Amino acid sequence: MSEAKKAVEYPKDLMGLTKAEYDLVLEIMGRVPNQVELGIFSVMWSEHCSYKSSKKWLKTLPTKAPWVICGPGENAGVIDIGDGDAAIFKMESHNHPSFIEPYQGAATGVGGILRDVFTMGARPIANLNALRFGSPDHAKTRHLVSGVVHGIGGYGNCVGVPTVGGEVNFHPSYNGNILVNAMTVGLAKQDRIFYSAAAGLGNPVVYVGSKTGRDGIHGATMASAEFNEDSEEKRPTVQVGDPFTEKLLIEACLELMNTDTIVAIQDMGAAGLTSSSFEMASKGGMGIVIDLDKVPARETGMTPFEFMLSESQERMLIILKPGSEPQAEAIFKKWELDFAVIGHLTDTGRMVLRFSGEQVGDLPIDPLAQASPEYDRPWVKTPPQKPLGRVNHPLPFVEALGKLIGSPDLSSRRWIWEQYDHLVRGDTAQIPGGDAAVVRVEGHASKALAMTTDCTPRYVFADPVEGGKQAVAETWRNITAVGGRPLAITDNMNFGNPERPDIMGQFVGAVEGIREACLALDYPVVSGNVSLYNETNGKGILPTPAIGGVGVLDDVSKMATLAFKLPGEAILLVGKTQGHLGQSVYLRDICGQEAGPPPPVDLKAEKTNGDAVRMLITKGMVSAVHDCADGGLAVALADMAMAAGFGAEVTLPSGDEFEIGFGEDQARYVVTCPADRAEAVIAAVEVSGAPVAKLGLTGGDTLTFRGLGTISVAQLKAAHEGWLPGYMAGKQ
Amino acid sequence: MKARVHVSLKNGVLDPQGRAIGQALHSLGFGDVGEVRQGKLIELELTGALASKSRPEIEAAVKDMAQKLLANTVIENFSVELVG
Amino acid sequence: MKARVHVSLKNGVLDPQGRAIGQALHSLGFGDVGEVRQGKLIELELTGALASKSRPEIEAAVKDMAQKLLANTVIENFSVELVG
Amino acid sequence: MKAALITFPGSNRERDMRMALTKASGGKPPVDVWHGDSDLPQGIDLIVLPGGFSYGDYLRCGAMAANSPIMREVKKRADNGTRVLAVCNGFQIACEAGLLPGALMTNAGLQFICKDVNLRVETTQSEFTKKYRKGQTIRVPVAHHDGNYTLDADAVKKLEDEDRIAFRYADPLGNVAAETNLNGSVANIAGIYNARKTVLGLMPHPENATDPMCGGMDGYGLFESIAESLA
Ligand SMILES: Nc1ncnc2c1ncn2[C@@H]1O[C@H](COP(=O)(O)OP(=O)(O)O)[C@@H](O)[C@H]1O
Ligand SMILES: [Mg+2]
Repeated sequence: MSEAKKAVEYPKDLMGLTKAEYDLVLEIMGRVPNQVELGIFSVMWSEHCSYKSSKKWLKTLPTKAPWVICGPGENAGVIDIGDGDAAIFKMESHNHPSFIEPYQGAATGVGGILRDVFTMGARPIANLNALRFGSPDHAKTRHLVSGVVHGIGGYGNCVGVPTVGGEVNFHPSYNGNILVNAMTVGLAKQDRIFYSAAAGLGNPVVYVGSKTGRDGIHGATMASAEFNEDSEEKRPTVQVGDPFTEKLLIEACLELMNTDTIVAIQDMGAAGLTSSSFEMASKGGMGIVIDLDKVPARETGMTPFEFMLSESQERMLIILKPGSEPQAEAIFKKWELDFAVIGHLTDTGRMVLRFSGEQVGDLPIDPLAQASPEYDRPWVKTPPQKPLGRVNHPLPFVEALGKLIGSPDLSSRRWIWEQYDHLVRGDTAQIPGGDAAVVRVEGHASKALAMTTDCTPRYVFADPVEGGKQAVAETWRNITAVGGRPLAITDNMNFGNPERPDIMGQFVGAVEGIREACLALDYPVVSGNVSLYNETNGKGILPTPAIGGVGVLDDVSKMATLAFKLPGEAILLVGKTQGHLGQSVYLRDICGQEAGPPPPVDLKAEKTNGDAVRMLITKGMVSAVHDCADGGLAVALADMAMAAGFGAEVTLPSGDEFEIGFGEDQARYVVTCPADRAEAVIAAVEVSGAPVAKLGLTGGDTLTFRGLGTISVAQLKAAHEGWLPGYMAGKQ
Repeated sequence: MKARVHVSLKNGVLDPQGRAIGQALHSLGFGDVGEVRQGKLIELELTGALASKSRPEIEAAVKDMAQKLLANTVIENFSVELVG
Repeated sequence: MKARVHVSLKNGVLDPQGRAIGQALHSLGFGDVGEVRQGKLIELELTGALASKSRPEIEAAVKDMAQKLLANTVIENFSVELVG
Repeated sequence: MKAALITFPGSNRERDMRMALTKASGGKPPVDVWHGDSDLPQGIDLIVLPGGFSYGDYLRCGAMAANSPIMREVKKRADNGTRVLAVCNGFQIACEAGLLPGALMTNAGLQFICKDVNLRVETTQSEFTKKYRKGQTIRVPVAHHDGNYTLDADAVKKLEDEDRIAFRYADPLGNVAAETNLNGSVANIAGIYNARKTVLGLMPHPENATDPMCGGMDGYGLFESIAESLA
């Protein structure tokens, strides 16, 4: 290592920093940094850790409500769900690693988000995953779907956290850059929540979990770089997940959290020891000395650079109360995990690294962690789409429905979720396949959480603001549809290269849409994650701000599901149908056009209609509930029929049948109730100000649209259930 | 003609299975066991036209199979051995 | 001193993994592949007092490990090889 | 009934099992026993090996747990007639430990399967199933990757002759056929008994069907049966 360079001379390898950033490094350090120090700057200032392109905009998101206990800024968001209980949750991306090695990439993604949640004191009770793959006929897609699904299952099943929900889309824009976003929801007592701010001069800094190896050195910078053809060749070291160790780590940490020994705790995520130690010290305004010789190593001959930048999984950093080391160590020994005191806190505000009796690094913490660069990147507003012109309808109505229901985006995801243990812990009240998953809250006879992830990237692409709103509104609607009160969201902002003004414009627009929806629905953002540079050879993905929503059901026995319950019941539609075909699945998959503006989101109508439906559910007035989303009203009815195993006869509201049947107008729900209660239900909905209309009656083996045709429920089901297994078996 | 493909994790890649086996051996009283690594040994029977090709040709074909399917070359190495 | 324990399914025990690999090889165009069997190859580093014992003694110890843990002799065979 | 529930590193359905056992014994929870303990409390009349991924299911499912200290004691108690209920990973452990014959291999489809299945109750001549009707079909979930029960033909015949097959994968009407074979198990076997019918091992999770809100009640009969037998 040559230290004797002149300050103006830039090292050959800037490790991903720009020259301007390197100048800032020199200014902060007052000297030329050594390799370890530069490595630390590089990961800490990577897009992934510093949010340098997105910070300015994220700050505009609403994050407060009386029930928010902890908003963005900690490992995960925390909300009050009553009775002294808190729900803790977050979503995070693992896109690039999953493209390179789908099994391990997805598995370690699940591991990482679990740690973010249990590090705050929560017992993880549910996992969800939002996945985006390339076109089904792209050569890599099948392999990626298989690897990602097996990886998520392999990890989640083993750690014993049920995987209860998620979403999957296919679109050619993800051919070279898939999205794997994982969400974890946990439960804690409000007086037992743990934070990451270090405190207490001299307190021991403790390392627990797995040993450190040379895994994924520079993963954080990789997550912030665009793919090009040779990154596939380079095949950087990927991390291998060890769910068994994670399970032990969860149990050991939760056991430790029951003792009075922890000052602060933080998982080692991206950029491992570097980011965890810097964040803890910085949040607490402390300094820290680390003895790298004490870090448990898996391999011999590891260098300080490797120790600091390793992304080995299943590790945590803890600040203990002085003197409590033996008690803590006993717990980790019991669980057969490594435990090592690797340093202590100081009041210098500096991070000092020692190795083999020498000082190998000395950096000021605050300038590095907090004063990281923040960019106001140039952006242009996404131009509005031209209004949709005349549409030619190539297929008769029911034939189009039969085809749509078995299409890649609308077909059943059963092949995926049956590979996930969605039942372990015995509290899953609504399994995957419904509008939102429902998991009971431990220690309560009747309380449960509802959760979902949603985003419609084609809407966001066509109009980022409306699309951003829609993603939030859809989670709110899905939680409402099972009878939950939506409380808060986490967001996972997946976008292309922010250095391109059009992409930055998508980001800015989506944030604006999310903001408006959160405000209107009283539904704040409590945690999130940003993944930029999702592009290959200069082609960006569809902008994908995936939203994870969480709500509460006070009485789980009132929970609604989407299956028709009995023949002869009335079917009602809540919400207004105008027949908006722009950006609909029907338009894309049946008519071959991705065109027009997306459906506008009327947030007032969302609130009114949703509140009305929730009221019906809580009062036990309805027997089945399902919101209208992709594929519109016709697909919603088909979903309800397939789940029931019997059909219905309906008359569509007046208008063009394709627009009415397949239009994707927002803020709508289909509900059923005993026929003789229909008038009472209609009256109750009207009182709350929501539009409502009667569509018909349930019953029979077919789904019949008066005047348009009939299709058997069996045929719908065969198409719906057949596509994904057939595709994965290589049949399509 | 048979081929054996030995697939093992690359050096430095975490081997959770190996680690757990090592610990289990220790607790069974086999203390003198250091690092444990678990790999796969895939045995293929070769038939048809392939079986009657020259050894280098067969080896190349099996390597191709390993590359394409049997090993995950992002994290695994493989070696090929022809038997009989 | 290292030991290699090769664990394979007994003849007659159906090997679903092997079969799936065979099918996948066929669909990748490798038609000339007959039966495929997948086994495990566990590599153990031997240390301490054990490492300095005689080869037969070491072999016996490793066989004991295989018998007790590494193989399920209801369905699996194993063989031990000492390396180095 | 005085049950002991054994937890290994990596067990993950012990909580589900605890809820079911507690409910069936009128609110009395089972005694929790850690795998590293070498003793079981006195007076235990049911030992339960729960589901999960003991030792990550690394090497072979159940292999490492079968060798843990507590299993020596479990075998001793089982030999003396203490009842054992071994579910999923517990079943794998019991086979590895020699408490039950056979082995559980990877599912024929090579995938993890989590879903409700129909089980035909093959015998009610057992303390675990006396509340069911012979031939009755119950709907209970499975959640496993390695549930492919393997045993040679002669041994299967012996199980049949001795009325030791507990459950088979069936259709909703109780028909047992190739199409209802979930995972490749020999003779569609989902669960078996030891010779004295004091040990029951099964892959499905009756404990996840003991609550009307979460999974239904079809599995509860098993817990009621054993609780009543041991009352
Ligand atoms: N899009 C976003 N919206 C709101 N908060 C965000 C967003 N992205 C990141 N955050 C918050 O910023 C903090 C740092 O995020 P991150 O580095 O991903 O967390 P971790 O280090 O725990 O993985 C977290 O509190 C996270 O909730
Ligand atoms: Mg929905």
